[in-house]
Amino acid sequence: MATAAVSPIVPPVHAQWNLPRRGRAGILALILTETAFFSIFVAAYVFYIGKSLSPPYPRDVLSPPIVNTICLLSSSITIVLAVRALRAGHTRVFGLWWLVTFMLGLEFLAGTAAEWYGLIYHDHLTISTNLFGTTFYSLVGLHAMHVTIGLIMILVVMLLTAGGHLSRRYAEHTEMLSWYWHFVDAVWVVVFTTVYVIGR
Amino acid sequence: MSEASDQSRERVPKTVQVPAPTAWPMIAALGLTMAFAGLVTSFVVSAVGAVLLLAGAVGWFGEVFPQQHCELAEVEPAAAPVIAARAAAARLAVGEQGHRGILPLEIYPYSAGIKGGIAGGFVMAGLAVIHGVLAHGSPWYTINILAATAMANLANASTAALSAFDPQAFMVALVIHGIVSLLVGLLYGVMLPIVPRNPIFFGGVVAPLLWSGILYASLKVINPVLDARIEWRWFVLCQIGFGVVAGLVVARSERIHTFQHLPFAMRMGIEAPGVMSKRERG
Amino acid sequence: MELPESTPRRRARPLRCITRCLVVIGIVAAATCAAASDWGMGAANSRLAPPDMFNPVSTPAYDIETLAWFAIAVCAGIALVVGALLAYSIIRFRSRAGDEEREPPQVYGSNPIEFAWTVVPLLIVFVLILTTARTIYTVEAAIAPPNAIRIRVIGHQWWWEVRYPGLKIVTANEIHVPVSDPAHPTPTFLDLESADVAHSFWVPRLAGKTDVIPNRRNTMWIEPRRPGVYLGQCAEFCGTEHALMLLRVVVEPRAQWDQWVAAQQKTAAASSDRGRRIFESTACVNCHTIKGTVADGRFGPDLTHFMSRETIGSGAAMNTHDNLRIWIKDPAVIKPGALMPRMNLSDADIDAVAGYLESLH
Amino acid sequence: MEQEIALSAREQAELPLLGRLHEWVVTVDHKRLGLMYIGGGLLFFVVAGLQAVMMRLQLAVPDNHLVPPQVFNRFLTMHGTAMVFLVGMPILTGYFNYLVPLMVGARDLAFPRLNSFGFWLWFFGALLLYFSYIGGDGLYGAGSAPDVGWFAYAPLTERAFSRGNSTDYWILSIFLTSVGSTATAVNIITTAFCMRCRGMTLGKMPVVVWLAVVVAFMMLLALPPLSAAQVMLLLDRFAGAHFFDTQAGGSALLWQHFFWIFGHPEVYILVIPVFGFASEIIPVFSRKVIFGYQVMVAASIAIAFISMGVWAHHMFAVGMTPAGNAFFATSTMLVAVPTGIKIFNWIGTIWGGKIRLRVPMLFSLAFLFQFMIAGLTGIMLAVAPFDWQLTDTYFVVAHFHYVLIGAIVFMIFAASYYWFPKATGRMLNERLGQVHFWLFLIGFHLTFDPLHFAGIHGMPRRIYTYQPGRGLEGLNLIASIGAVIQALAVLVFVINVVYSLAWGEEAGPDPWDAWTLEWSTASPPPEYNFAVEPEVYSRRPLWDLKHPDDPDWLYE
Repeated sequence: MATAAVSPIVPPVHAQWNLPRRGRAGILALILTETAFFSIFVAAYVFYIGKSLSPPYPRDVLSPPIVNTICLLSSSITIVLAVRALRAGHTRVFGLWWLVTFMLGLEFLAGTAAEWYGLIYHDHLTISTNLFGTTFYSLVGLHAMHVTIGLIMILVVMLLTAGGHLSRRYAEHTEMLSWYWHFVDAVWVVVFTTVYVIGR
Repeated sequence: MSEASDQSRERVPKTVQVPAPTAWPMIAALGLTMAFAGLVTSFVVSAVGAVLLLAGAVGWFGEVFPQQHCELAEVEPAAAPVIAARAAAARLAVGEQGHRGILPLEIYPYSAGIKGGIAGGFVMAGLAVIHGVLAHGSPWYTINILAATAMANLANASTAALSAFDPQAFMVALVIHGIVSLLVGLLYGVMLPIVPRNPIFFGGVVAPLLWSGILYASLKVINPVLDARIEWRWFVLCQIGFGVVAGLVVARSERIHTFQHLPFAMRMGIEAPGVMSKRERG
Repeated sequence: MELPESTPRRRARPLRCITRCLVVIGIVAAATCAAASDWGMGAANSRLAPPDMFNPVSTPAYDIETLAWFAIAVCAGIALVVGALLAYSIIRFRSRAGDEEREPPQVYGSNPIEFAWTVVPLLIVFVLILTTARTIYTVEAAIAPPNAIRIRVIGHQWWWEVRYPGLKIVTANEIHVPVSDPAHPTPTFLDLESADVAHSFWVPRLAGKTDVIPNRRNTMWIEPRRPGVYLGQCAEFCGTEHALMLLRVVVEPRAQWDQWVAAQQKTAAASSDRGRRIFESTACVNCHTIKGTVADGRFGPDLTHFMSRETIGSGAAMNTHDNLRIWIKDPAVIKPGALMPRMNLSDADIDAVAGYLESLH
Repeated sequence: MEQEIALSAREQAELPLLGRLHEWVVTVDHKRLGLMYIGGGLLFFVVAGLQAVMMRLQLAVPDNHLVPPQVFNRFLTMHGTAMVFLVGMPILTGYFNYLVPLMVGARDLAFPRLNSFGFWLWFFGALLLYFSYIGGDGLYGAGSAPDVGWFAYAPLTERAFSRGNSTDYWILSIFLTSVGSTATAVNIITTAFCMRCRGMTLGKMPVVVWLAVVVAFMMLLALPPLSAAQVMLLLDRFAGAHFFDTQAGGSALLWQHFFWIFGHPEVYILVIPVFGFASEIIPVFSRKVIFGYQVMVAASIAIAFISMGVWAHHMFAVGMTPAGNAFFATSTMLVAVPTGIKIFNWIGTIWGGKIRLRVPMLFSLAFLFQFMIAGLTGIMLAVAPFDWQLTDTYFVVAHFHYVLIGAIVFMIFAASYYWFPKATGRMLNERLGQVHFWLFLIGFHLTFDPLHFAGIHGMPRRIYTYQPGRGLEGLNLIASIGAVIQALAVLVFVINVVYSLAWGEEAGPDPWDAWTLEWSTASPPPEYNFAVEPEVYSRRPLWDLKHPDDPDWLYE
């Protein structure tokens, strides 16, 4: 019964007060903005499919990098296993899976480098050759750059693990890093579909 | 003063942790800028920028790892307590006890407006089609003319062409008629309770005449085809047909309480911490 | 710059400051006016009606005008109602003496009224959308009749190349079209292309603007009902001299237009004087074409019938002897940044070249 | 959070100048960074404003030779770019920086160091833009500042037409400031979702915070398209790519699409924050709660959503299909509906209140009128055939200055008068404020009302001169006089700030008798904001404290 102006009214007590963790919200926001960034490059790629004025054309020089793709996608699984191990407190297991993740990512980069070497020196396709070269190198290169950044961060964590600085309380941080890595993988699925399936 | 804040006054700490000042983010930003600026100046600038960026990143990392770098700030004597410049607040006299001015208390449900719009729309369409049949022997005549509001290719069509069935024009007319009927019905649903007396007279006669008057002034632009061929008696009749039927449907539906004095979350059926009040009602 | 910021000493007194500003502006304006010359364009423009979109003479412009007035009427109506409501509530509910003790009733909202002021704008917007869509189709989806005049307009940094493909005419900056009799319409359809950057073709009294974009062909049409000269200009920023990329459309009765066509189809008079020799032996020929001579450049305007145009420099100056001399000597005097270089000719040579150009009717 | 060093920094006042400067440079405090954003923004506001005054002086009379075309084109580009990226964005993010933690009862933003990084990135990026005036190979003695217009349409920006580095400066500096803004956006979202004090559910956040979240999301989605397009252009210019190179089959229109996918939401990124300010100031000075809180928030979210799908209304004249034009005309007109709701709700807030006509309220009321006019001219521009005539003319210039000055700058001034006492502990002088308001109002209308008619009379935008005899002389002269009066008004404001900082009336914690949390702490707030984390029960926690017998939480 709330008869006004008679007695002060006691406000309700807040039973529990749970808010999302900062790291998660931050990394999700970052992923959102990166998604917008990539979608513009994908849009440009799709827009220019088949609009090159001169050879080489994608169907002549591109072949799907199956091994690379398998490596990158499986690294998403290994990083999950690593984080799970760290949550359980098994630092050594974590280090092992983390190393595997790093190697798989490195393989992907090496594979891309090999592909580019072939395109440049064998097929004479550079960024300035035609619209295909322009969009191909920028889209795939942008993704490779993100893989590189991810690998550098993974490497830092690996060094910290080796130095014994990493423990269970950083499980949250490594998980955030793994979210970024999943994002890079998801982008690769889109890039792969655009470049090697639709665009060929 | 609430109980909770009484307690909190006793809990005032002497110091508070705040993040420690650091220049590393600034150095990283300077490095990144210089790395970019090298493109338009000189390679050296880029190189220096890259070094600064690296240094900034490492230093920054040191600020947050293994632990966030904080310092303690002394708490100042409490600021002046919050007091109101105006102690009293006027209230609206209406409404139930404790109600503070969300009006009106009772409205027709929105579904009444939608129903009214649909019913009125059917009646209006029926009248218009009857007019088409009587005047030009074709039910499609009025439909095509309505579609000409949005379709340029009907601008110079002959009467014969307007009397023929045109699927595209039919779809366009359907969309136009449907959207306008629903919107006007919804408007009736919320506006009629506000009208002081005799909502049927307002909804059935005043509003259609007002609407026809506005159209009379602007029809040449909105729909030149209709303007050239219009028969105002039938036109107004259709409008009134809509108004009366929609008004009747709305007015016959039961009024409901708005429940706007309840918390939003409660009205939405959402449970949210801190929203539910413990106020006893009754 | 003599900005007035530095003046106020004690307190900013609005009136005194305003008068001071006016004085400063006046001085600046007077000083710059004295130095300026309009190359005869002011007088020429004053003889023509201003390029006002609400004074249309061509079918698409009429269509646009009708719709525009409708939109303006709707918006003005809304402005009046909402503005009056706002003004009333400010005056009615302003704080008065004795109001300081009590807070007014706190009203949280009202769903029905908020609903109403959502639905009413929706209805207005819906009607506007319908009429807009119809006009878009009327103007944009018009089909060219077989007797339509076809013109290719090519935008260059900072002039217009005009080609009549069926008639084998090439001219620049001044477009001649026949007037269209509503009984026997002869609309003119324009294909718009660009040689370099994006421009926009705009003659307000004839039609809305259409962008001129490289690597793309846009079309638009006009159907002028009254003879006259209609001013237009480039409306998309295209570099240094965007401001002086002007345009004139000369609408003539059919017979007069036929005469113009016949005159343009002739090759230039084959004079062989000194001016022509200088013209042909300098870099002029790299950019300009004069039919019947070795000059066949495409970077600059075709000069075959140079004297049939009223202006030079894409409408920057009247085509008079004095202006022409100044232009040949140094185009940057009239149009700073113009791509035509200074030719470094002696005064005598300039006279000869000007004389030659003035013989090209 | 664990402490390492206990270092008290209370002796700031006694520090020498250099030491105090150092304090500001290394700070990670959201209030200081916010003030630095606002201060930096105001600095560039003056610079870019003076460039505008120079342009108006050049256009005061026909065939004027005061400013050569090359210099004029740099002015127009730098004015536009600076006003959007170096003035509007930083001032508004500065306000969010300052207000969001205080309003949600937090001690700082979620990532204080990232905040500092974002600010400095913006600051150095801004310096880089103006460095172009002295940095590049100076043509015509005016440096190599960008001269391609603020939307930098391709292919004018390609190497073939824009030699030297002027366009590169534009790309690089705007890219950097965009990255900085993205950092701020991440911070604001995280703070609003993860740092709210006890009891502040999402439905109880102040409108300003809600709109800060909406704007932050828009920044995350709208800035990347610009950054991506700039990377492409950079690749074109430095690596020989062909994204916008029309000679190699590239598309000029693609740039326009990408730019406006950014550019149109950008307008709302600038204007939605001032909706927030208005939704805070108008209730306080009408002494009433905001009318229809949920609807206000929902309308803003609706505007944000719709604004992502209207970009091509900047491109009605590029020769889209009729269906495309009709679609974008429709989506654009739909924006009018939620916008109208907001205006009506503000009127609903005023209705039945007791309006105190102090300077912040004066600016807010002018904002209401001007924003309404701007919205209505916006509807005219959305009518695609009308837009074929109006686009790229001074009508458009007048329209968007009605939004950018008539709405945004007016509300920024309102917010400055409103929150200045909180940030500094002193009130801005009321009488100087009145002079500022009326001068600015008169100057604004003198400048931009006639320009609508100049556009209708066929005056395209971005022209450095116009010929006499085309009916433009009078309109332009009036507009130029108005521009000078506006400059004068800004000068009065600067004087007011300087004067009030030194001799202004003491404010106390709550000078306006307001209701949100920032007024419950001292003015200026201590470094830690709140000694004890506050606990709230309604959208107006201070109302609850002031009226314990009649609290808000009973009704929300």
